[in-house]
Amino acid sequence: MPDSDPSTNSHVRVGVYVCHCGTNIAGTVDVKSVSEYAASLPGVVVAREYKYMCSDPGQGLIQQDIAEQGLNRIVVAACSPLLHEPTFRRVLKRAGINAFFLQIVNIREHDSWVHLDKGAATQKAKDLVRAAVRRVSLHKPLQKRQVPIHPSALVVGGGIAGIHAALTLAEAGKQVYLVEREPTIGGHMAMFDKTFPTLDCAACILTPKMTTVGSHPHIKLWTYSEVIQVEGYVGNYKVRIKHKPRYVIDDLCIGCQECIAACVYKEGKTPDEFNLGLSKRKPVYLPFPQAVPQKVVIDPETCIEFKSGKCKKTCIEACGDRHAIDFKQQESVDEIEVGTIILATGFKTFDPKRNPNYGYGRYGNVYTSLEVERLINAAGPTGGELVLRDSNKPKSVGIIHCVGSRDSNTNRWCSKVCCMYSLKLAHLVRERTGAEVFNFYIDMRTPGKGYEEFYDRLLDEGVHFIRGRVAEVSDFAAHPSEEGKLVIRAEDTLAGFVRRIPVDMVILAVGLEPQADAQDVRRMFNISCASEGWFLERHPKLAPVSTFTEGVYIAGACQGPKDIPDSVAQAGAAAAEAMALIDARFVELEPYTAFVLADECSGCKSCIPLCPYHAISFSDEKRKADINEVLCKGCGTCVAGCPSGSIKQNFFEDEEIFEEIEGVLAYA
Amino acid sequence: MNLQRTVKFEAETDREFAQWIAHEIGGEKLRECLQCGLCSGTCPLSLYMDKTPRRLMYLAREGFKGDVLSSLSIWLCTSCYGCVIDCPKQINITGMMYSLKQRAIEEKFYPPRFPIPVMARQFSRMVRSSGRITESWLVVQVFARTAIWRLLGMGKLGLRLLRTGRMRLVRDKVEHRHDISQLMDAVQVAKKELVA
Amino acid sequence: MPDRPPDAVIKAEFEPRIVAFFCNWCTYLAADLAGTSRMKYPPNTRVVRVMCSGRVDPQFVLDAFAHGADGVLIGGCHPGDCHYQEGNYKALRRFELLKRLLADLGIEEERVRLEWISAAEGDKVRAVVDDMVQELRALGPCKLEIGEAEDSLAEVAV
Amino acid sequence: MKYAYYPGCSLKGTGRAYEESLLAIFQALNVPCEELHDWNCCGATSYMSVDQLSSYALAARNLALAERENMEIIAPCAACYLVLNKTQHYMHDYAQINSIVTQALGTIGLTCEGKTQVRHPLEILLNEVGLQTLAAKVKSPLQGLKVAPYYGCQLVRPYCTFDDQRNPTSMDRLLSACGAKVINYSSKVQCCGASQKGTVPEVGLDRIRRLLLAAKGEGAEVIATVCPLCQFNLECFQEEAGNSHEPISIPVLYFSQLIALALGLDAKSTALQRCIVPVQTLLGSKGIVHA
Repeated sequence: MPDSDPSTNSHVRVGVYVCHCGTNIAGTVDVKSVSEYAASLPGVVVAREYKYMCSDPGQGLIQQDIAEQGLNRIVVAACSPLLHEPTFRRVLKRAGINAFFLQIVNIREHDSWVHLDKGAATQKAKDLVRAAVRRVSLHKPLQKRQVPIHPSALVVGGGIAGIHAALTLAEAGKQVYLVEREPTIGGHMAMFDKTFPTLDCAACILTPKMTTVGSHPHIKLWTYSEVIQVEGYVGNYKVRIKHKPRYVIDDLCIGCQECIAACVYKEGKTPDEFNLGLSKRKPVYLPFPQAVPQKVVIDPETCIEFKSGKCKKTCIEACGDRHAIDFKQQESVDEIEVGTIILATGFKTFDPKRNPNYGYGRYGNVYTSLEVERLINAAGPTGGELVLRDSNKPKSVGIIHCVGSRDSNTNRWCSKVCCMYSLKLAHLVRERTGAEVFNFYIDMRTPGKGYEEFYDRLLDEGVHFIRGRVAEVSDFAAHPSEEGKLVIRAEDTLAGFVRRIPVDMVILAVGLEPQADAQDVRRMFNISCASEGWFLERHPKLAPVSTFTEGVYIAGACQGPKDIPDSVAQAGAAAAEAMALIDARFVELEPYTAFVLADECSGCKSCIPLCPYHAISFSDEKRKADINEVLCKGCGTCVAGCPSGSIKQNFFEDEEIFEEIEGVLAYA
Repeated sequence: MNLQRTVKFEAETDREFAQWIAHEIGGEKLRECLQCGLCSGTCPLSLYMDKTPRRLMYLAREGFKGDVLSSLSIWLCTSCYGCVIDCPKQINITGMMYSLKQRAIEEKFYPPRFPIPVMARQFSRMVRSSGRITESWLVVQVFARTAIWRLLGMGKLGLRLLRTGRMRLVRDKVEHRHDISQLMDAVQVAKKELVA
Repeated sequence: MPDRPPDAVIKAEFEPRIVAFFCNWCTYLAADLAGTSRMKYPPNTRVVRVMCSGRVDPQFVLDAFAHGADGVLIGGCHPGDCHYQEGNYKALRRFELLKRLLADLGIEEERVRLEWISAAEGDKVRAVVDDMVQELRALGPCKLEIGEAEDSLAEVAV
Repeated sequence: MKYAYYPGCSLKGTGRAYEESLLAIFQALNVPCEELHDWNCCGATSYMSVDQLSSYALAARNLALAERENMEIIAPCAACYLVLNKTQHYMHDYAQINSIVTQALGTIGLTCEGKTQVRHPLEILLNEVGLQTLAAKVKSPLQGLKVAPYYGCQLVRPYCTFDDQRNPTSMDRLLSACGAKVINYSSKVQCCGASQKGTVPEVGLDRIRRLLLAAKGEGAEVIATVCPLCQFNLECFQEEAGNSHEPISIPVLYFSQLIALALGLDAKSTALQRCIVPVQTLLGSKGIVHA
């Protein structure tokens, strides 16, 4: 009986519940007078205020009233519906009335938190409550739609976060597609030498995971590939993936690399991307020895065969009867269906050329931290030797923190990892060269397990720490001792005067930035970015790996600067969320779909082009439009567009919205 | 050896001063200062400053009026704006320096015969009276009031300037000189009205 | 005309009443963000949540004015960012028509705004509301005879 | 459109060479301009320290005079350029300053609504005249002459919109168009010490020494300046700045003098006779002679 439709049963019994949210709401809004006012409104049977409506006792209160007072409509004035609408809908369900007989009034985010004038804030709360009471009485019973979930996942990005997420899902027996745009997985971590604070070598802990990914029965690894289109909705995404031609047939190449040795180029001529241009590679190459997959790539930009077509093709000879090389290879596209998507597209490092004062690009011995990672990496261009451009060992090295971080002229945020990796580099520099190392920092930020201890260790090792943001790196000698050196000028803010420190090498601890194409990616996957350009999580605390698009999760540095432990933890979390979704086997969709009132439809067809999902069809014999509920995503554009007003949208019917508009404006 | 107490009692801070600077040009964003010291590092004159710009900003924010206004650093600022364009918090440090200079002059916070404020004052007097500056006269007036002996050392340069026609002896003036003084007075009036 | 506000809200200076239609995915979130970041703006808006700015029917706007709103604010995702691909473009197209209609009714164009505000732009919500309230205060109350409004409601309905 | 030429005090005194050469090249390149009638001192940096508001009013008077004629101002002196622009910005940004200055100007029958653009000769030459036109008019190119363009601080910071604030190149481009070999060195935007040479000599002198050495270090034969005070500091104290085992002697010219040379203008226009550090022999050795 309570699950009734007011249009047939005028007997609407509304309960209004005003939440204090501690002092968050009650501090600004006079909740008592709001609930008293609500009680006076037509149709309202009971109105209460309570400290925390979302708490168990709060929920119990509503449930009890529904049972005892036969309420059939509920208004909750509390925080944003995006937080607790689901919570309170469950309450209604438990109490045996339709979950959609509920209207949430946002008197926290939209009221108490943004206004200072208590009188006005309280009045606003009353207006909103009044509108909700009027609206809710028109609510119709609705049922969420159940759709099955495709039991597979797509992971975008093959860095440590993507790798970990993919493995976690695959280990649980889920089918995973891992898409990476570079020819190999591994991401930034693969470029590092050691990792802080434990100093275990990055390769030793990463490469095993990489090879497992490459060989896992449940993982379909697509490198040198990019997602080009995403369609569908939670549980049923259709994704198109483009494979760039590597001019080598994956299944045939066994990674023997004889083609590389045989290439007509005896020496590499092209700057090696993986080594950030610190070494040269040939037109046919393997990004780095532990690359996964172990498949070579041919770069058409530099390969003679592509340029002139007149190459001896010694590589093909070398490949012999394996016939793995195919100069004719074309770009190809795969289309897959997945139930859920994890984005782990990572970050890019700040380009220090944007800050000319540090002389990057002008002075040869000014390096970025990432370049130094390659230099000290045993598999790097110098075989792990940290040397200057003239291949001598530096006797003194300056490490400049916060380059492209904490600076409103470039990036306002703290990149979180630079302090720790600068400490790591300081240690390695001393270990490899015995050089004097000067760290220039603004604040030393080492929160994290074992991090502060690592800082202590560096202090103990005799590294200099100078608190001051560096003003300039120059080669101008103001003193004989500065001849031929790079001079770092900064205030030693603890000493209270400016110091000039001559060094042989400068390392710029560059900050982390969103990927250059983050905006395109987020559009493709229909999620949002925070103002800085990082992917936006659904809730900073309660839903850190979810997005506002159901079934799409984020992991790693694409959501914000993160170190390896955090990225891995987040990847695990994202995988768990995805798994929970898949294992539920069904997902419930909001019933906000549109439908046509057949006998009112004039058959003008003007709605049909309005729908981006082709959900509206036209039946020629009935001369009426028809909406496919499964395809309809519930935007309501066709409803507003229908000239005869014969399309309605569940939960957003014109009458309901009119009632709300007139409700907020009417002064009782 | 004479030891001095260095401890600062809260009572010695001047909240009014801190409030004042926070509302002066350049002081608006003072609270955001990270104390990173970039300003001091960029400053070409900080090599000579008793207190670096960074310290001045901090002391001013905390209301150590005496320490700030009696610092010679505020006089060394040549307003080259190097710090302003580099400041990670985009604080108008040069603007703040002007505000401090003005306050220091109002409250006589500088050593006797200290040339810079004298120069500033002579400058403004000359502008008020003639509307324009005649450099040669300005120099003479400043040194006459601060370091007369230095004038002697300058004969040679003076001669050269004369010879190359770069030293004017006649004072340059604007036509409507009363306009200038009237303008200056009007500013003072407007200022008072605003205060009242 | 709607009955006048109770003393509680009658201020020395005229306080405009603004009905705001915010899309669920961008602007509503932005308003939430403004809240979580404790930004402060005048309490003159009343937000009506819709799934997409494309759902905003010109009749809603007219209905608001007819019932005593002094301004109407429509908030949607930036062009190209619509959660439903192109609902905001539809909203824009309708908005142009709407403005002409309002002009005929003698409603100043400052009274109705369409703003693109992404989920990250809490400060833009503040700025827009600040600005609009300023403008409307200067403009004074909206005078629209409910009768003529209903006529034109009928007009757009067919 | 005619420009209002705002000389500022220095260009009538120590900076005469700047005025003479600048007006000459403007004429040669058909940049119409006439001196702003009854202009007054901009207030420079010193007045600011005594009474900021008065200095804005002073500067605003000039803006108002130009506004009355609705002309754009050309301010060659870096300090004037800065102060006039700054006043315009502050009057826009700070209502209080605006009301006080407006009220004060009212008493002498002037108004300043901030309509006047304040521009620098470098920008005019670059954007209005253009490098091609300039290059086309060069008669005796400054071939082989190694010039270090010194911008100083106040031209580019903080209001300059036509050039990079950390690494300006407008003068470089103009002088290379005149055939000079331009030297790029990092201290080109560092402060010359302004009036410090007069007030705290040791400080000022140290600035001057550093800058001169930096330029010489890069092999410069001439330093080109855009500011009368920079020019004065860098040229007039070289003896003091140098020392017995490292004497410094390097001509310091205004960029406009070099351009006048390249355009082959007469001695009156190049105003080389106003140099204290002789430049003739150097030019002779390069085969650069003027009409």
